[in-house]
Amino acid sequence: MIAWLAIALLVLPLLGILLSAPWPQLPGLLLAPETLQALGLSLGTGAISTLLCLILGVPLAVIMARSVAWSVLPRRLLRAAVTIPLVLPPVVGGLALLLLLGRSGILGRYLAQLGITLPFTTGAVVIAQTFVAMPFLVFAVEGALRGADRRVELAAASLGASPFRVFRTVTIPLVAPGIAAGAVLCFARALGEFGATITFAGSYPGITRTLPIASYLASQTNLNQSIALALVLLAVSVVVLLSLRDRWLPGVRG
Amino acid sequence: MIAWLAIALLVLPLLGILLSAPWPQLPGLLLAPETLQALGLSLGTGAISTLLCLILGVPLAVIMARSVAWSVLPRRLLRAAVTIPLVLPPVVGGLALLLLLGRSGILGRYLAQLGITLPFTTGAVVIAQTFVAMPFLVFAVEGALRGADRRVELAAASLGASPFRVFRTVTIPLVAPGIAAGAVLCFARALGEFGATITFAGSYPGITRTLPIASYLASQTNLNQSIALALVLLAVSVVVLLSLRDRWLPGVRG
Amino acid sequence: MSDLRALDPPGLAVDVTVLRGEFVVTAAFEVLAGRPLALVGPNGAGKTTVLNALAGHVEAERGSIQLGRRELVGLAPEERRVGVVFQDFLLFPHLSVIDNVAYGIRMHGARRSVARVAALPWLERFELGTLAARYPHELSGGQAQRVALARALAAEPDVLLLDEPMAALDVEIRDEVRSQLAGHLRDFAGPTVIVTHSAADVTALAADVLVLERGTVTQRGAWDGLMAAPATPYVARLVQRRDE
Amino acid sequence: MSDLRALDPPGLAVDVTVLRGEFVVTAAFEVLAGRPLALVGPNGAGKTTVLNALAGHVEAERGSIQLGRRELVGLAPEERRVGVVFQDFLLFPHLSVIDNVAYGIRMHGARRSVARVAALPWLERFELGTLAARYPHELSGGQAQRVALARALAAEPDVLLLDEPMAALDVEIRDEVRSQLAGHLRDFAGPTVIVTHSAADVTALAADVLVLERGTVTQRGAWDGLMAAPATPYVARLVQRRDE
Amino acid sequence: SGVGGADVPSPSRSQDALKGTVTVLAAASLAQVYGQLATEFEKLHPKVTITQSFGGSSALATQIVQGAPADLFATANEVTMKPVTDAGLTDQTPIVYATNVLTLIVPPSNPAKVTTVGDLANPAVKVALCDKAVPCGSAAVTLLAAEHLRVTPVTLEQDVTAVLTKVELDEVDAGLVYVTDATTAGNKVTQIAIPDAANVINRYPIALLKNSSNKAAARAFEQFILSTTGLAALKRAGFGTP
Ligand SMILES: Nc1ncnc2c1ncn2[C@@H]1O[C@H](COP(=O)(O)OP(=O)(O)OP(=O)(O)O)[C@@H](O)[C@H]1O
Ligand SMILES: Nc1ncnc2c1ncn2[C@@H]1O[C@H](COP(=O)(O)OP(=O)(O)OP(=O)(O)O)[C@@H](O)[C@H]1O
Ligand SMILES: [Mg+2]
Ligand SMILES: [Mg+2]
Repeated sequence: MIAWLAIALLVLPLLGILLSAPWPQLPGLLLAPETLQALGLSLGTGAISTLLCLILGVPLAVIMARSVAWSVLPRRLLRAAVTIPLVLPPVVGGLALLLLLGRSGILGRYLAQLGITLPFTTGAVVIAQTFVAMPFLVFAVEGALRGADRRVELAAASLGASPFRVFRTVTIPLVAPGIAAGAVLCFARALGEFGATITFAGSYPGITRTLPIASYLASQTNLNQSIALALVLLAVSVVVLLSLRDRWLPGVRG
Repeated sequence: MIAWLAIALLVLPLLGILLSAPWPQLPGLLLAPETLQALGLSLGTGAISTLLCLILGVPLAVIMARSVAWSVLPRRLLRAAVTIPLVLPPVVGGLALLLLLGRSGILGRYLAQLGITLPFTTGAVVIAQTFVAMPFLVFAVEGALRGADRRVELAAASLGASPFRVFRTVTIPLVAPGIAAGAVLCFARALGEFGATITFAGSYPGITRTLPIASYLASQTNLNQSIALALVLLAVSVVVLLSLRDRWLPGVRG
Repeated sequence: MSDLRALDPPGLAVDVTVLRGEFVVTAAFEVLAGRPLALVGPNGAGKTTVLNALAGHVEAERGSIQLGRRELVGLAPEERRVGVVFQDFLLFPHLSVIDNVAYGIRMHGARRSVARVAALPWLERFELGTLAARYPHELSGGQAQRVALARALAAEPDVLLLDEPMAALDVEIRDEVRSQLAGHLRDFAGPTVIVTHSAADVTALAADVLVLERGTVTQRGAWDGLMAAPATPYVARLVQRRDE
Repeated sequence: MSDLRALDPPGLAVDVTVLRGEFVVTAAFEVLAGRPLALVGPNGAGKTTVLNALAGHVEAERGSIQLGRRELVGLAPEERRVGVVFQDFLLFPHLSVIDNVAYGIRMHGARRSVARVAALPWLERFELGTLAARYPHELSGGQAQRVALARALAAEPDVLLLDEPMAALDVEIRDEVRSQLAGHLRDFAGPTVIVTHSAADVTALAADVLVLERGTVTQRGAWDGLMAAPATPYVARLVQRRDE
Repeated sequence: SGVGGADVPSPSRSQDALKGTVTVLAAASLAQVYGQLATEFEKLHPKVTITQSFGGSSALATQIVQGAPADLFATANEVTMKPVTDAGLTDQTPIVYATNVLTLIVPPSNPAKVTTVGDLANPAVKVALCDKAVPCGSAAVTLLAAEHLRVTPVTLEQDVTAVLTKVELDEVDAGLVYVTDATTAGNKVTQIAIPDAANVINRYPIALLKNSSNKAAARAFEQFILSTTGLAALKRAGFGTP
């Protein structure tokens, strides 16, 4: 009953958008080179960001899940640190990245001496997306890890498995649904990311102009076109979600 | 090792902001009436949104966790529906809410006839925040539910507990860490919410201007002030996170 | 059959087919109130599966389960008033020992404090008195099993289903629990089914025996009957009572 | 002691204090290779706790565990080469029966296919041949326990720790497994500790007996010695062998 | 149409010395006009690629100060250009080439029957304005002050597009936006002109950047925007001339 209210809150707004979308123009818009370019960029950077979140986030989640043994303050600080990108308005997050990695930023100035400039490159898009999406992965995986039975890991160790081997052959498979759920959230958040990206990476077509940014720019002149681009984004992610195999996803037990 | 890299990515950008923050002005800015007003509004709406997410989202999470028995398509559609607010750029999400609940929106026009107008009210802020934050709660709780042992629930039923009683006395306590984790994510997301709020609710001091909106507006004239406001937001959420009791939070096993 | 139904307290008349994966169990039997039934059989014969069907934890594929005149098939577990001791205990991990035992009492409407007081004698009965405040993960195997037993009995169900309820108990406590249980079953008004691998349990607790092998009933009757003419090698081995 | 250390294969010399919550276990004993030790005692005496300390799953509060000249205290579980059958099995839920059994073999470097082939005889030995492709949640209690046993033995550890390894087995299979195990232990080069509540298991499998009560060793020696002079009521009851 | 105005020579391809990429950072409100002009310019100079990044003027200024690689910078007002000139990052004094004024817009149905700016003071009229932190908002404040109007808006938006959206969707009865924005919105809103005397003029500057790596082509594109072709395009979009 209540759940239907929740679904209504999630789905009905979409209805508003669908009804006012410029359907006749949609195919043309979808196939316009700029749209495809932005879409490709969004999917590519989204995928790489998700991968980065997995590589960086899973170990962090493990540390968090194991932090029970720590004293209170460091444990809570760690938790607070992971929450930072969630609380920071994305635009401020982008600014923070710029102040850190920009050409005259804290780290950026040293990178610049090495000839590396990150802002306004596709790499910057990936960094911005990874920054904002990381907490999703970490919290999802951490939750799964805390739910998993540590004693099964001890059983594996007693059969001769090294800690890394235990992690790879027991821990990871046990929390696979959690990791998958986290990756989906991560990918979705990266796809929708706008504020941090436009601030840190700018909006250069083909390089940093992802679909949400294209949608924003379109809104400056033509609301309908902006909506249409958002629909493309939505459609793509729904297709991705629908085509993923169930067992790797939230909503289905192993 | 890798986890440290992840922590660096999360925390270092903050350093950039902290170093460039206008520390001497900070106390005055923090205590300025507009700041306190925006802060109060942010905390209040964030708390109410989190509560709404809990009330609406937990039952939805239960349905999702139990959807294993459904056929493939409805199950996947449900999952896709929950992901909508994540993928939709927040501004488009706000637009969608306007098209639905605005005074000439699909539902809004009937509400208007009843004398209810939502946009530009504090209620609209809550709705926008609930919309964008809901998926966090749902996915976190769903993950926890799938990890929980259903057979313990059967044991409770055989002791005479009605389904609702089982839910209240067994299921909820078993997934409490997941619910707490979801609520934290939810609250954090609601606190940082900007795009959907400004689009659906507008920005008027004391009524709809939350801290992220104040921070954004400040950025147009005075970057330092904008950063300072973001820091206030961050400080508040860190304080909230640090003061919450551990056992209700991710990072600690019951 | 009609006799059984008219009895007060009512007996249990079972005739079901239950599936678990590709495994099929078909069993028809009766359990009279006051005459506990021992359900025995090799590992994987389907004993736990039958209990699950009686408790409503798995759907019976076909058939009926009648408690007196009441049909249980189709009823939800909480409507069956069937108490179960699970083979793997399934204690509530978030509740202390006393609250585990008090759970079923509270479901009858008792307040928490009242239920706790009512749970205490059950803890004493199974030598759990000193463990009241412990949580399940702080118990040894045998202690957890006794909590499971106390929890099921304290709920005062109409039917009792015990799945190897003493497998983890030490020799001394087992004697103690067995006699406690025998005493309880003498007073207990409803039908009882005990799954066990122990001949001692059968003789001490059960009036009738049902042998299940590979999902089929291979023999039934009183222990003496089984001793006199074991129908299968399994039964022959069971009644030897060599040391089990 | 020096004799024990020089032995080849080496024996186990244990002298530890282990805490679990407020519960304290202190035990000093030796296990000679080829002379399996039965660790018996009432529920909650600390038997599982001692095994956990030997396996490195809990830290010993003080003391030493020497396998030959090798000190195990301080070593990680995977460095101890100690095989454990857990009281509650702890099978890998994401692996099939054969992959559960093959797990330890793969840790010795065998490829998956090779390890599976090597695991097959273990499945046969414990009558699990037909269940190779099943997952743990598709097993009955007794089947799961045999998988746990096969998994521990197949890994060919230096030390074997068995925590009530036959509690869930039916009478027939129990005989079978007991004699399989007895045969295995005859050939097994390392020290073995078996926790059990069954006098039959003690006499069939163990050369020596250690009685643990409330965290303290109350008697030790051969079965005949215990029979002749039981030191506590518990031992007296155990050696009666009435039917357990 | 309109390509090749008098002061823009159309060199034959072989003579064209211009090549490479020109990176333009421009205010989001310029996206449409600049987009058109870039396409036309690329037709004239096939070896040149114009890459444009649009965003909020002040955010773009921050990006330039933080080292964004760009050749040309065009903002929506002079205030937002200032941090860049202050930092000494411009190669020239910024050139003001276009202006914008506010206009009053109402939904086509005009539910509150608004006819003049004065009606905004009516408490029954729901008004959306920009916040005073952004140029359109400060312009609105000045305008309303000059008209001696006390207006209580229901919302103070973060940019002019947001005000436009709310009028387009009929969520407010009236709003103050730039003429250019009202022009792009076409018939989705009704414009009500505001007397010139009271109106505040907003000036659009453009500047070459010191760190430009392709000054020749960048200057050529700047000239193209300032050419009759460019100015005509701006005029069509509703911009005025300074
Ligand atoms: N998903 C499944 N697919 C196929 N067979 C299954 C599945 N789940 C369980 N089984 C089989 O069902 C049979 C009955 O299991 P059950 O747990 O009822 O046995 P049991 O008589 O209680 O045995 P035990 O004495 O070992 O507890 C077993 O042989 C088991 O392997
Ligand atoms: N967290 C804890 N706090 C206090 N006591 C504990 C805790 N955890 C376990 N214990 C106690 O430690 C004792 C030893 O437990 P252990 O599991 O070793 O017993 P055991 O000899 O294996 O018994 P069983 O035969 O029942 O398996 C038990 O009395 C148990 O109640
Ligand atoms: Mg069973
Ligand atoms: Mg034990």
